[in-house]
Amino acid sequence: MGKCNNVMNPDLKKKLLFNMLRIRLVEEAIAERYSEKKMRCPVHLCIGQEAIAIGVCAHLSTKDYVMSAHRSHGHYLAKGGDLKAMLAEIYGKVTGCSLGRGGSMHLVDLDAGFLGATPIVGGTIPIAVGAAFGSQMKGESRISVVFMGEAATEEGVFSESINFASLKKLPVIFVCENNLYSVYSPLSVRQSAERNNSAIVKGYGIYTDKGDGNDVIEIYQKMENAVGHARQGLGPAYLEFDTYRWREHCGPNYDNNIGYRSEEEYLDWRKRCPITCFEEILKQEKVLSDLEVKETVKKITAEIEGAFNFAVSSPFPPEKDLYHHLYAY
Amino acid sequence: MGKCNNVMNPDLKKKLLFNMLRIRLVEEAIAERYSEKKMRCPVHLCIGQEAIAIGVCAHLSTKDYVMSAHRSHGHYLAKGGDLKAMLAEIYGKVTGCSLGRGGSMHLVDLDAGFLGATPIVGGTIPIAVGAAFGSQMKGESRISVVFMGEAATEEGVFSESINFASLKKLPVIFVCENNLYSVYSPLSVRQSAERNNSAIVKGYGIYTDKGDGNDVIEIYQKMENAVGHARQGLGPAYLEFDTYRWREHCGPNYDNNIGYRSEEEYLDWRKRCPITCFEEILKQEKVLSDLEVKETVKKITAEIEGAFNFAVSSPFPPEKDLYHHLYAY
Amino acid sequence: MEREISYVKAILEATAQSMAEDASVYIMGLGVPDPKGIFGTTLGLKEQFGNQRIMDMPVSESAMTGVAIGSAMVGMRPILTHQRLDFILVSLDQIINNAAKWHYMFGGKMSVPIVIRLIVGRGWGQGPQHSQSLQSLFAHIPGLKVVMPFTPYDAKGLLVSAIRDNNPVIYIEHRWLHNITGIVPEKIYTVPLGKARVVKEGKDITIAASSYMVLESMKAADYLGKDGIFAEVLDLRTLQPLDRESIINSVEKTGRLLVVDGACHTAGFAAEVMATATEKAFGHLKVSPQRITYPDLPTPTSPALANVYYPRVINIINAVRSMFRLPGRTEDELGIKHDQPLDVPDKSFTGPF
Amino acid sequence: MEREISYVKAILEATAQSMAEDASVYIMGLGVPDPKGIFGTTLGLKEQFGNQRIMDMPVSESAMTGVAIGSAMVGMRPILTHQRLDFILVSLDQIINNAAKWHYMFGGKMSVPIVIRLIVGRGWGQGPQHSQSLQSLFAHIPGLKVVMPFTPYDAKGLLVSAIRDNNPVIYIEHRWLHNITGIVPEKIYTVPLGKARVVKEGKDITIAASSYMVLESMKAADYLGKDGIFAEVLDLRTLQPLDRESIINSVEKTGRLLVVDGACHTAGFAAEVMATATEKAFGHLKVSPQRITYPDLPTPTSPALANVYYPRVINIINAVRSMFRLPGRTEDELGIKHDQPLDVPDKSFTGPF
Ligand SMILES: Cc1ncc(C[n+]2csc(CCOP(=O)(O)OP(=O)(O)O)c2C)c(N)n1
Ligand SMILES: Cc1ncc(C[n+]2csc(CCOP(=O)(O)OP(=O)(O)O)c2C)c(N)n1
Ligand SMILES: [Mg+2]
Ligand SMILES: [Mg+2]
Repeated sequence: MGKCNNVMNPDLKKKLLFNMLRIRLVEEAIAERYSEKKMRCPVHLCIGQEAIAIGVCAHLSTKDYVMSAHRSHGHYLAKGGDLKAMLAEIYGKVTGCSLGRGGSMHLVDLDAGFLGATPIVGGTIPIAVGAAFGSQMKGESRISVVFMGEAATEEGVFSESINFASLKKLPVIFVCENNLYSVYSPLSVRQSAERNNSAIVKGYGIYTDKGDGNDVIEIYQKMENAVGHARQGLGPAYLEFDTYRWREHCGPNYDNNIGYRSEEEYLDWRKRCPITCFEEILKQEKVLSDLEVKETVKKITAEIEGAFNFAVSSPFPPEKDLYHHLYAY
Repeated sequence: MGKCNNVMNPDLKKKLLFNMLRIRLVEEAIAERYSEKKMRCPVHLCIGQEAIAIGVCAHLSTKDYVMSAHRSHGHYLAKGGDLKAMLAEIYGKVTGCSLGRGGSMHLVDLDAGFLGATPIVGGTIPIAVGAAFGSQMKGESRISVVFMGEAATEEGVFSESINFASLKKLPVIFVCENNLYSVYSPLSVRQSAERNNSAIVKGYGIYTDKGDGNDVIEIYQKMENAVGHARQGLGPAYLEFDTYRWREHCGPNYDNNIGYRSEEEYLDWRKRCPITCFEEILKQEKVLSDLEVKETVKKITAEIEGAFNFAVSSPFPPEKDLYHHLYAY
Repeated sequence: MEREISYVKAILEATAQSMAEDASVYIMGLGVPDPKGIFGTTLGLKEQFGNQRIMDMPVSESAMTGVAIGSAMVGMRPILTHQRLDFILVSLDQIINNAAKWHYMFGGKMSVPIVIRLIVGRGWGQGPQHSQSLQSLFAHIPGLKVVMPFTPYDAKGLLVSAIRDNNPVIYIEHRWLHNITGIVPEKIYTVPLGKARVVKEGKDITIAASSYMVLESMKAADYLGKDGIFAEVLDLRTLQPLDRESIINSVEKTGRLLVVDGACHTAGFAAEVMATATEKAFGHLKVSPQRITYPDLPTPTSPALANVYYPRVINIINAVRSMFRLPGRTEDELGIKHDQPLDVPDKSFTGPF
Repeated sequence: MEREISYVKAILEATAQSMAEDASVYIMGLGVPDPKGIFGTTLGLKEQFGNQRIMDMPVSESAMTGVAIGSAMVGMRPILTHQRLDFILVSLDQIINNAAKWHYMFGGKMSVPIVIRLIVGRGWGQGPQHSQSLQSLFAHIPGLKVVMPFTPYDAKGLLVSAIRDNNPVIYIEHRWLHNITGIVPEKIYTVPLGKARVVKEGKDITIAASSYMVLESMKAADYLGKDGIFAEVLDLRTLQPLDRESIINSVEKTGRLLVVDGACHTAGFAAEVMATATEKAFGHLKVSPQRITYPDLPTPTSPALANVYYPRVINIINAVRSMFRLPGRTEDELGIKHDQPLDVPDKSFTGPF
């Protein structure tokens, strides 16, 4: 775990922990209720990967932009996206953040600066670059961040986006969550062993860094440097963090039994849980008490309960809604 | 110019020179006759860039595959493509290598192992990789080479192709001719100053090299290494050579007056003509006599004359040809 | 002889038998060798044919399409799969500019025998980017062949034909057909590309449809029959080359045409079928040809909206009835029941994908 | 008031005036600020508006489309240009999956006001990858608007409307219209998207066309008039949203419809126009609607083949004549002369691009 964490403000540390915990509890609540068949859309849970969303978004204000892809719940929440609107969206309700048209794979919260997430791999990368570009043209001082899985770096549009971001020295930060798999496909069938994303991206003249995606402090610190770089006008950054998705690619279950990865590998990563490990440290540092954790869990659980109630009790969009918003006026 | 050229067989050197000269004379003949308006299709001449085609193809047999893009005359000829069929194609004749359907931008000569050239930037790169892949699956020992302009490295499909070639250790060699411009757009509006293609490609785990694209010996030697690497089954290579297009992007004229580049820059590069410089060296080395050059020019000129006569006197495709070959049977 | 298997198994069998008979056939796509095996359509192939011929790939659809093309040019016969049709959009340049044109633009010197399998998503909130039906786009590109099998029998026979064909073939499956079953011979056989099939004979109206919409049309035809309207249901099977003759023959017989196309309205393939019929069989038309399509909207995710978005049996019935100047009926009146939610095809489908 | 300028100048003026009135408008594309300035349509803009707003870009059409979308989402109004329509194919994912759907799939929270200018190539051996006309593809995608101006007046007015519109607009120019001239007011003005226009009134038949094909249709109408057939020529102008009312009105008046679409046959936009007319005006149709399109083939390069590939005035005339059961005529009989080769629009066009 990050070495410099001793010098960090304890309140900040707790905030990071609790924010991770909140994402975890939301995702687990979704997993638990998914079998009720009321959330009728694909969901890609981020359990195990919470640290990256939190460590990165800790440096952003609502003014800054974030975009994401299919596995976006954590990013949306970390950026301050409205939980109720997210759950309502997953339930297909008119109170959802996209009025029910998008489901889990299409989250948005403009008030929070979360510009949107969509599930075509790589699809939002150039759009985030465009948001940074538009923002730069308008003379604003926002940062844009785009989260992506490591498979997205295999799409050509990733390289194209990196090149343009570098050319225009855009304040955009590419955050890659390398969880070793694309659906059930390991890295070995997609990239040669010699491939090195940092070297590639550096070749475009871009600031890069990488680290342990389960260590929120390390992520926080690396993002701090990247954000500093971007806010100074020095251009984009690419951050890659290793991590692991605990549950199945899409859906609420575990799937270590089906053969594409081993139970051992999973357990190994589970031991490195970004939340419990960090909790341990904070307790050892005497920054955190059991009671605080308990109370926070209670508070978050209540919030989640309320948000589910909101989602479940919200109405579905009326039929005529179907025809609205094809065009903007 | 390449330092090791003293150890090279003089006949080989002369062959390289004369083959470059042949391309030059063909291109000049096209330029000269273009204003007759009988060659009714866009032509992208490679005058100034002949050394790369020749230095690279010198290592290939007809069994090996070559593909190219819009500026392909030199590659086609260097690979042994039929001159008559190329000119007839440019004239839109049924005796053309593509029966007149393709014109200058769609050359092919299967007997020579020239698998095709098409003008969508980057379009043939993955196809050449696929030819190498198919060949590898069939257990053959061919090399595939794809020529591209430096702008093609900006297309996402380039990065995707590099990744897959590296993953499968394919015997494919990417040859990039960096002539500083894409149409009238300089590198500065397309790539950041820090961009370094060699570093990028190396990041994918691929053998790379770069050099002077106007020095046929240097190209020959670098290609020798790359081919050796690929033939040994060590995987793909990426070679980038700096060079310069003398005439306008598309068409027969000079265009240094229109403002996108300077006459000085052009003259500077012209001084480094791949053909005259090499001819000088060979003469200094006493490997080559004026008479030989004269006679070769005469021979080539006669060949070109004959090929033009063939093209001009060939019939156009008959109307009903239009409907042939939509589908293969 | 009368073996019944699922559409999924039919595809699997066609693939396995084609690979057994021709060593140049290989299949690649994201997840092809994974434990789910493209909804089961590639399960077990890896064990039978090895990793080389049953291969996963990087998430680089554009280059991988080019790779398929290049390998086809030198003698291989790749099958490329996409778990959703929507993912093909990143690779359309390779398909339209290269695969479709290669044979023609090089004067017939080379051919590109590739099959691209696309699965149209529907239901369980697949939403705007996971349930597009873009058959019309492909059908508009000269050089491509486009097939949309409806029965397991055709799924197998058309896939074998597609693999043996020397041209790029876009093979479109509908996710909601995967679990239907039908009689499928065990031996390898072909169904010719470019031939429609009358799946139900009738004299009063022609309902021309493809893929999943044939199923809906057949159900509608059953109900219509009870009211004395005998619809002929024509399964187009191949959109390009289109079997115009069968359309014309049927319309000449029935004098009426309803096209049911699972795709958006404007410039959809339904228009082509209507135009073909009016162009060639105008004198036989008793009433104006009509079409049932999706609205001109992206697919919404919420079941509440998706259920309105997708036309269903009752819409087909009422479109036909209005062509006979009969008043519309309700599902209740006709006794049409939905024993499961409208956003799933059958009980076996429980999401999430 | 009666100033005549070229189509190119009309586009340039629309761009300049839109940029002057709205600081969020910018234009990017390969070669936009170069000495040729996209066939002259962007010449001088750099000097007026600077490099930031008049920008070149990497040869990365896919990402740059995404960049345009992203910048539009945060308040800019980009115009993206492609010197050939064919180049857009590498970026269709961004257009279809993102630009077209963004507003709808996020419940109207954001909009994507971008204009994508596409130039359809023709002549001087542009060949299979440099002269495609794929308007039908775009028109089939809900959320896109598609315009194909024919006159310089419309070129300006529709471009201004497209730039001001809050949706992605595909603006398709035909290379052979660039040099035509017409009356164009100096002030900024709009022509509404979604409205067709009767460019020539007539009572006997409706010829519906778009872009360059309107010019050919008008010439044909002139010849037809000499033989007493008075054709109404309808310029569709916008394909999506399609002005169905104008089509129906005209067909109700004339009772006959010929659609002339500069694109391949199957699943082309002509079918949509025919389907619309038969659906809604069947009772008024005296004969079967017909269409003139390109054949279902890639564009060949050789002028000898391209000249057969592209339909011309005589084909339109004879298609109309056959709808009146009149025998075909030859170009000679009608005195149709070609004072320059068929593969160029006029003397100013000398290749190579
Ligand atoms: C263009 C495209 N191709 C394929 C898919 C199918 N798909 C959905 S998620 C996914 C995995 C992506 O892996 P990664 O980017 O590493 O993200 P992770 O799921 O591991 O978080 C794939 C291939 C898609 N959505 N879009
Ligand atoms: C996808 C695509 N975009 C744009 C073009 C237009 N175009 C034709 S040639 C060319 C320049 C390419 O430059 P480069 O690859 O460096 O080759 P060079 O012409 O310098 O030899 C461009 C942009 C195209 N043919 N294809
Ligand atoms: Mg991953
Ligand atoms: Mg170049």
